[in-house]
Amino acid sequence: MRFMPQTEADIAAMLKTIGAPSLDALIAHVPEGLRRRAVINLAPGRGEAEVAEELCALAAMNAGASGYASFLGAGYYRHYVPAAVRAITARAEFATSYTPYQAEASQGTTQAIFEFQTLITQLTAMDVANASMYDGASAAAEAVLMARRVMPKRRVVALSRALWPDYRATIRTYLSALDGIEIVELPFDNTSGATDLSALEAIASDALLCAVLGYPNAFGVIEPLRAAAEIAHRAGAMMISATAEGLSLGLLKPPGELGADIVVGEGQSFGLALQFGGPGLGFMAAHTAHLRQMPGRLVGQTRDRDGRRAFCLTLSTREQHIRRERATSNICTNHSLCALAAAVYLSQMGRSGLRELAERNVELAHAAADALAARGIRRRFSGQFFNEFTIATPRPAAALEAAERRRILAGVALAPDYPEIADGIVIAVTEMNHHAEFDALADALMERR
Amino acid sequence: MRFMPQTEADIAAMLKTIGAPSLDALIAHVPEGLRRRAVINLAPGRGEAEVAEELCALAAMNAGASGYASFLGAGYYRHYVPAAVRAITARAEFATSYTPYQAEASQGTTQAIFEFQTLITQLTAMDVANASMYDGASAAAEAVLMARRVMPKRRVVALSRALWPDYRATIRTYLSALDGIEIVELPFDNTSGATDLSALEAIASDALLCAVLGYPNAFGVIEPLRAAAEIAHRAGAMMISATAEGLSLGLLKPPGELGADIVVGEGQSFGLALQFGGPGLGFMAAHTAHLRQMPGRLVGQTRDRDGRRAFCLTLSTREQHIRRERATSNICTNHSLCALAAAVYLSQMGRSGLRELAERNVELAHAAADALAARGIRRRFSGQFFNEFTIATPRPAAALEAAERRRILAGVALAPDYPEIADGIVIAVTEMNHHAEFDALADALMERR
Amino acid sequence: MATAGKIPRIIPLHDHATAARDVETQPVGTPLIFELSSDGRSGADLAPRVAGAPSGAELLGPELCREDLRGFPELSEPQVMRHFLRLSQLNFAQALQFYPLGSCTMKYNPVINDEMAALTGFANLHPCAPPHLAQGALELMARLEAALAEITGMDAISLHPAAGAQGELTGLLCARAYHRKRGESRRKVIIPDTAHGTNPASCTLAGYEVVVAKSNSRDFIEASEVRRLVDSDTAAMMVTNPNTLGIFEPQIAQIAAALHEKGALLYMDGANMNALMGVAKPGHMGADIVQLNLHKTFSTPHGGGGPGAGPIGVTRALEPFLPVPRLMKTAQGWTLDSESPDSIGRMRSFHGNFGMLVRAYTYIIALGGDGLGQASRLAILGANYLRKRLEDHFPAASAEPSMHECVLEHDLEKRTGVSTLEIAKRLLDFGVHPPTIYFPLVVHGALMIEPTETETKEVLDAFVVTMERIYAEALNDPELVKTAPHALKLSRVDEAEAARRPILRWQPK
Amino acid sequence: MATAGKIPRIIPLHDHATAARDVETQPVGTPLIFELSSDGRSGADLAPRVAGAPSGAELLGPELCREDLRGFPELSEPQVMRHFLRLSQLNFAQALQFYPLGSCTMKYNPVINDEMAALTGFANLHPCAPPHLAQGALELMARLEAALAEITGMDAISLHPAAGAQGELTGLLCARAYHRKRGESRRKVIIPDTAHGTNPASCTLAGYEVVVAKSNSRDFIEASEVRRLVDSDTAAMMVTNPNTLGIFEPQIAQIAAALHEKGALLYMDGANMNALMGVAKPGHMGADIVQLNLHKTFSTPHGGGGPGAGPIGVTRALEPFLPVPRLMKTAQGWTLDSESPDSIGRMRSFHGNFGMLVRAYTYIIALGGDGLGQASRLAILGANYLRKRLEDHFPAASAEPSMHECVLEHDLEKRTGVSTLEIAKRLLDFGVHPPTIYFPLVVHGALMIEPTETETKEVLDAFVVTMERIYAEALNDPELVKTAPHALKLSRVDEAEAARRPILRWQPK
Ligand SMILES: Cc1ncc(COP(=O)(O)O)c(C=O)c1O
Ligand SMILES: Cc1ncc(COP(=O)(O)O)c(C=O)c1O
Repeated sequence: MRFMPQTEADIAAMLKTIGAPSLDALIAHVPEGLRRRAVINLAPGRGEAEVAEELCALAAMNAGASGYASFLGAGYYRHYVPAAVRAITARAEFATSYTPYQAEASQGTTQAIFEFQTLITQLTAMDVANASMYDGASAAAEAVLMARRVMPKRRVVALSRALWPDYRATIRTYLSALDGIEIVELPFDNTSGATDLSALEAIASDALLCAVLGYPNAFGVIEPLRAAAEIAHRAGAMMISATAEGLSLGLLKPPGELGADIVVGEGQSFGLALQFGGPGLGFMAAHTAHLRQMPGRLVGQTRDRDGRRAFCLTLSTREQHIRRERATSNICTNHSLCALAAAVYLSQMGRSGLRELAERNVELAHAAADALAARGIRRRFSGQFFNEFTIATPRPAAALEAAERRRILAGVALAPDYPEIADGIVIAVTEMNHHAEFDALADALMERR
Repeated sequence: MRFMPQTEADIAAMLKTIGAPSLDALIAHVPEGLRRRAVINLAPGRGEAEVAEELCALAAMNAGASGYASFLGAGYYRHYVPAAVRAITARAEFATSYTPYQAEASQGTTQAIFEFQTLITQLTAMDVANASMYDGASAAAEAVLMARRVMPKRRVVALSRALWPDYRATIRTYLSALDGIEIVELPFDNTSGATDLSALEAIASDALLCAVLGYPNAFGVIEPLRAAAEIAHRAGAMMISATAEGLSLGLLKPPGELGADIVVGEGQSFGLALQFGGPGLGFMAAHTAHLRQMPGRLVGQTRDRDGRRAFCLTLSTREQHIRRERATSNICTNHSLCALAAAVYLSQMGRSGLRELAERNVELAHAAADALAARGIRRRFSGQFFNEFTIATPRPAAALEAAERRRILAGVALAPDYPEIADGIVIAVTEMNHHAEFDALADALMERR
Repeated sequence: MATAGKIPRIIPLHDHATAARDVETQPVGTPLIFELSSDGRSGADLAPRVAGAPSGAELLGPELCREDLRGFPELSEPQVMRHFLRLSQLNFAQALQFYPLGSCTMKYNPVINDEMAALTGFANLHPCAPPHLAQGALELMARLEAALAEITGMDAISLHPAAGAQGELTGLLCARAYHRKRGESRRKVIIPDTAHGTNPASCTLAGYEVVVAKSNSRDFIEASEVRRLVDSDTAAMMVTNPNTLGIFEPQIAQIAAALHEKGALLYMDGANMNALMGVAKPGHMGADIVQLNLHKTFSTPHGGGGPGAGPIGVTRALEPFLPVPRLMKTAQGWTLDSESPDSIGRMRSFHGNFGMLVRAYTYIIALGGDGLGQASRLAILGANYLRKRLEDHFPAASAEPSMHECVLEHDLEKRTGVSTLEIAKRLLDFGVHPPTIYFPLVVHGALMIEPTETETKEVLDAFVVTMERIYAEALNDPELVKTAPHALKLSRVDEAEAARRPILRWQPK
Repeated sequence: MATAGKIPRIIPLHDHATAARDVETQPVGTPLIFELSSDGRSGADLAPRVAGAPSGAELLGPELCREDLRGFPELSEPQVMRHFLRLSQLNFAQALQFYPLGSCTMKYNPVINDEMAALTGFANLHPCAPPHLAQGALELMARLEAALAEITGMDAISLHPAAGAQGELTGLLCARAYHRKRGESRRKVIIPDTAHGTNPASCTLAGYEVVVAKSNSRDFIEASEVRRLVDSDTAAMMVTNPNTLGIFEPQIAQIAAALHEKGALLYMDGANMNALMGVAKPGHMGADIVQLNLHKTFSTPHGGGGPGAGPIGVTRALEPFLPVPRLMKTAQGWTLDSESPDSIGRMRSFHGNFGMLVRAYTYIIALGGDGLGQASRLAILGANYLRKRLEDHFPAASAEPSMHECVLEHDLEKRTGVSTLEIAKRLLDFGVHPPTIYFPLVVHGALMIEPTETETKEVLDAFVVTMERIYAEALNDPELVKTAPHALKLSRVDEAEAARRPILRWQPK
């Protein structure tokens, strides 16, 4: 088999050294009852060409991956991924190394992560960021757990209902085993689509641990984060902001400036392909004051014995391999290569490019909304939006089907997750969409009206 | 522009250092009449996403590249290219380095070429091989020129008519400027499809410089190389063999064993994609006795000052940059990265794999020929073949069109190049073809009979 | 180095004038991307705004928009490429170096895996694409689930978790839900003293109290110890098998029985599954839950710390609790079902780290059932070979037979004051990534060596020679070893300093 | 190196036991792939033969089949990958290092170029595919021809030649055919003394006798010199412009006129086109033929020595002689036409190095007309900047203004015996690929520096510092420079030895 180099002679020589008569002798101590039944009943191994043929055939069965004008968003966004990102993440030196425990042999990874951490602090206007989390949803859940470590006595977690369903569900699961936590869902304002802050106000007591808002939220609406943070802070609680469209931070006021205490989000927009939803990239940023309660890996700057700048994993006394059951999290393998992709992407887009791209997304999304409005398809919510907005249309499922027949993936219906928004479709527009598509989208959506 | 890093400030500072008021001042000495008209009237520059969009649209206009069962060969063969080949040739260290003039900074390239040279000598059973030529056709032309340098007094070049038309044409062009050369085309035997050696016998005199035969030839037929070499040698002439399907050397008797004096060929089958015909990989091997007359780069083994084995370009006194008008060739840039691809490919296929693959090609091609024969489609020639054979069919153009409608590229018609074979289609079968395709091919070819 | 003694320190030319300027006096490392930045450079050109249309900033207004991203990098594309290419060359990696990092299964990651994951049909597929336009992806997931079920002998697989640790938490939450469903609220999970740190950490996250089981003098867990600890408040026991000493838990079936007798579940940490393929199936051992680390056993790249994927397998009894969404076969083909009333819910967005699933599936069909079985056997062969060949100076910490890895000890600390860490650093000088060190915690100064099945005998032999050499050096010239590495771009990195005064981001001057 | 003086020589662990075994006594380089081989290993698994069917060897019989490929490599896939990955790290390359190799235009090669060439629609297209199934490829070629015609000001372009040198030969054969067609058989081609070696070599191949034109004291060719040499037996003159000193030939128009007056043609070697885009078009200078090196000006990778592509542009009068096939527009779209009665014929198989054409086209539309013009201007800026900054110790060989490269001299050979070669080798220690050296031949000890437009000012500044430093070293410690390099894996490679006793292939022991 092409991946395994041992020849018959090698095996014989090694067995001889060991003093074992056969390969199976090496596992003779495994109970016979287990060994006997252990044969793996799968097809025999295949050459690379045959393997590639099967995979290509499967890939070809995903018609949705190409040939459609797509307005799918809802937490994952179709952006152009520059070739440089692929070229760098494909480097064997980055892809096939382990977590950088041996600093001297890992300066490529550690420095890149240090740069990633810096980029995230710049985007979020926070003090520190970690080396990555699995995705935005689990990062949000870890943020709530972190808040709990900071203020172990508080027990009420306020989740905006306008936070993505996946994020809310993940937070619920992560909190499900914790004693005494109460989750309160903050309703959204049915006109603006933003979280109803009076509901937050109503529960803002010294039991309130934190409030979690999407920024922008699941309807695409840019939440009044500053006002929410003020309410939370008045109650001594923490404000957690979650951003699924990382690109929005290139233009919107950074959560750190608006009072967020923990900023989490999804970095998929920073150079990661859609890949049917994963791997993405969770990011998390916080204030130095809460550093010791942060989950996840952190890379720090130091020196080697000769005074050269160097980077290494640090503050690992927070982590599972040192602190075990008292660790800040169980996370071990994180999404390092995705963080590298983001570092390359953000470096290449750069100071002006990232903002310009963010602006271009706003312009296109607003142009799309205008084009739909011109045809009588109105936005469901009045709140300002970045590159995603919700429309109201009488029969969303039929409308999406009609669009699909015209080779348009028109958006994501809200009804399955928000029965109260039976008429909503969330439409995402990025730099990958063309102005010419907007009229076709309107036509399609009007077909079944 | 993303590839150019100079900021306004950089430009100003650099101009100041130089003492020039503007960029245009640097070219003020270029005659005004030229500068004035030099503006390049092309569309303005575009971002990567837009560029990719145009190229993807062009690529999509090549329907022939996928979705067809293909039997096209005729000098270029569709083989599976393992991922390792792409991964290695994509390495920036290999792809973006120059010809390895500075040995200490080029051991990656020089060692890989040394390995390539060795692999080619092993395949051909020759003493030495060079670092690569442009392609098989130009390598064949250079081989004739080399023979001429070895025996400057001889003037008759015998080209088999069963040598690929491109090779014959290229040789003719390369020789067109040389005084006194006479090209004689050796006819092929209309039954076997092999070169008619009696014609060679007839011109085997002390004027004969060399004979050039395809191995296998343009009809897929395996030429009687040994017999041809014997005739040539008896006349004191050189035997040049040319192989377009490099893979065949994994199974066929190597030309060196059969008496070839110079062995050239096309290495595209060794890990290079089809790419509409280029870049391919010319290879050339010879005997040590003729080393000083070889064209092209050679890498040799040596040592560094501390006795470590090292590799460097050598015997460059043959070459244009030293010998100028008396050089063995004008070749400078060759096909180094393609040679690297071949080295990776051949190393991965390995001793048993390459032979096995060659055998598999024979088996499939013979199975295809049998399947066609069973339906009454007969082979045009009786000579033994490797993975390509010629069929006789009354109206080749119509047959090919009929096949195309069934999404089969059934082969290459011979008539345009061989008016005397009005009924011939050359059909190549590789490991990329499936048994199931053979009946479909027969059906298609029978449709218009 | 040819004349190393004679020449001054040399630092390669960076895109940074200071690097070459003060080479002798100012040792620097590689510049940060921020230090290569220059006002007004850009690595990306965007299509221009539609002429005359308002800008994004104008559309949103100053209230919503941030200041300019001051301090953010400004580089040309070639600079970005060069920077990260250079960084890459500072890494050791499995593809280039022997990397016998115990418990991490640093096997060869086939390049075809990455190509397959990059196919447009996979890479460009949006997670919200209608299922009928994503049948290939769903079919692949279904085939992978079936293959993993066959390999582990478990009844049902969830591909949802993002990594091994998330798999553990997912599994423990399933256990919790299972007990809840039965009206029980058990509070304890038993964990061996040799367990990986993620095990106790996951317990805490899952709301469990950790009870530590002691390995016996032969370094495995006896069923009697489990019987001693387990009671009606025990939700589960987490057992890594082979354990972190590389030893197959011989009493695993009895342990399972002891747990089951008290209504507790056996959670098997499958991070070491590379020892077991075709050798023994967790399902047959009595495991109720097992997590797999696809980035270990199934060859998806570690990526310098992820992304991985940590599917879990469970028995039929636990299937209802698996996270959503679940794959479901309908008349119209595969679909994703989120209506699973007893499910623990979600652990993350969407449907798992699909890109990694493609790679693992590609690997599994490449090896096939026979190849996977052979892989485990050869992994075991390699570990036992190294163990045997190194035994003179680096004896095994345990007398029990080794599976796919071996944990070794040494007497150098006592004899010459050379520590395990220093041995590890010295290995770097020879182009070897060190084994896992100081783990498991129960072995003093442990060297945990997992060669994997994809390394040649020649490499293993060279490693033995190197280890013997370092042993000799430690006796004859301990300073040499203590001050390693010497042959890398950096000397020893001061990790204590990093923790003492954390600098976690670059700051503009 | 931290404590470099103290430690013995260290060689990284190879897949080769000897490497680690005798590290002090037996310095070795990287093992050859053949030395990593072991009987019975394989890096490829093929689909098995159809059961019962005869094997390929049986089908062909022993008469036609070779012996087993003894000595051919036998390695696993991971070994092959590791070997070539390690080799890669021994190279300097433009993507990683400053590479100011004069006359070679080592500019950044955008990674998107390679991705576009790898698109299935291009990479999997067979050259014999029917034209109507290859319209995208043909359209691309047509667009590229048009773009190159616009950039050069030539009437017609052939994308056929595989590299610059083949472009030269193609062009000269066109000239020959042109004269023949007019019933003339001219025998001479004039070439300046500064010409690149391929120019005279191409002349010989094209059957011409070389007549050398002398540059004047200001390092360019005067029209009077051409007038002196040209006669009715002169077929053409080859002029590199800017010439190999980086100087724009100021009398190019007069030279063209002088040639044309005698019925001779002006062949312009366009290898230095990176100086001229949007600055001056060869067509306007009176060039009849020009070759372009796409791997220089148009950013296709050099690949360690190719593949490149060397299209030529010609005037309308020469178009009939261009090689076949020619692109032809028909009612059914693009097709390839081989029926060109006056054509010189073919120089190679098929339709040019298409994969390189895709890259060059990608580059051209990325920069656009404006960007190309700016690229040349910035390339010129960089060369002049370096020239100015280095002038104290490395004065320009010519007083004329520089275009995209500058040729420098130095007095170190006289002052301390340090040669240009040694300076070049010392540069390697600082991570800089040396400039082209000893070329052009007319400049003693030349350093030919072409920074290109894709390098930052910081890099150029650091290069200046490095050159100044080496100058100082050469004065203070000449041995240090003479024995360079010191910081690479190898010390100075003995090239004389290689030529003395050529070992051109590995031989089994
Ligand atoms: C035994 C064991 N369990 C669990 C884990 C955690 O897996 P992951 O890093 O994928 O979260 C590891 C990883 O090192 C491990 O070795
Ligand atoms: C001035 C000049 N002409 C011609 C050539 C030959 O080009 P190629 O190497 O592509 O054959 C070169 C290459 O170095 C050159 O510098």
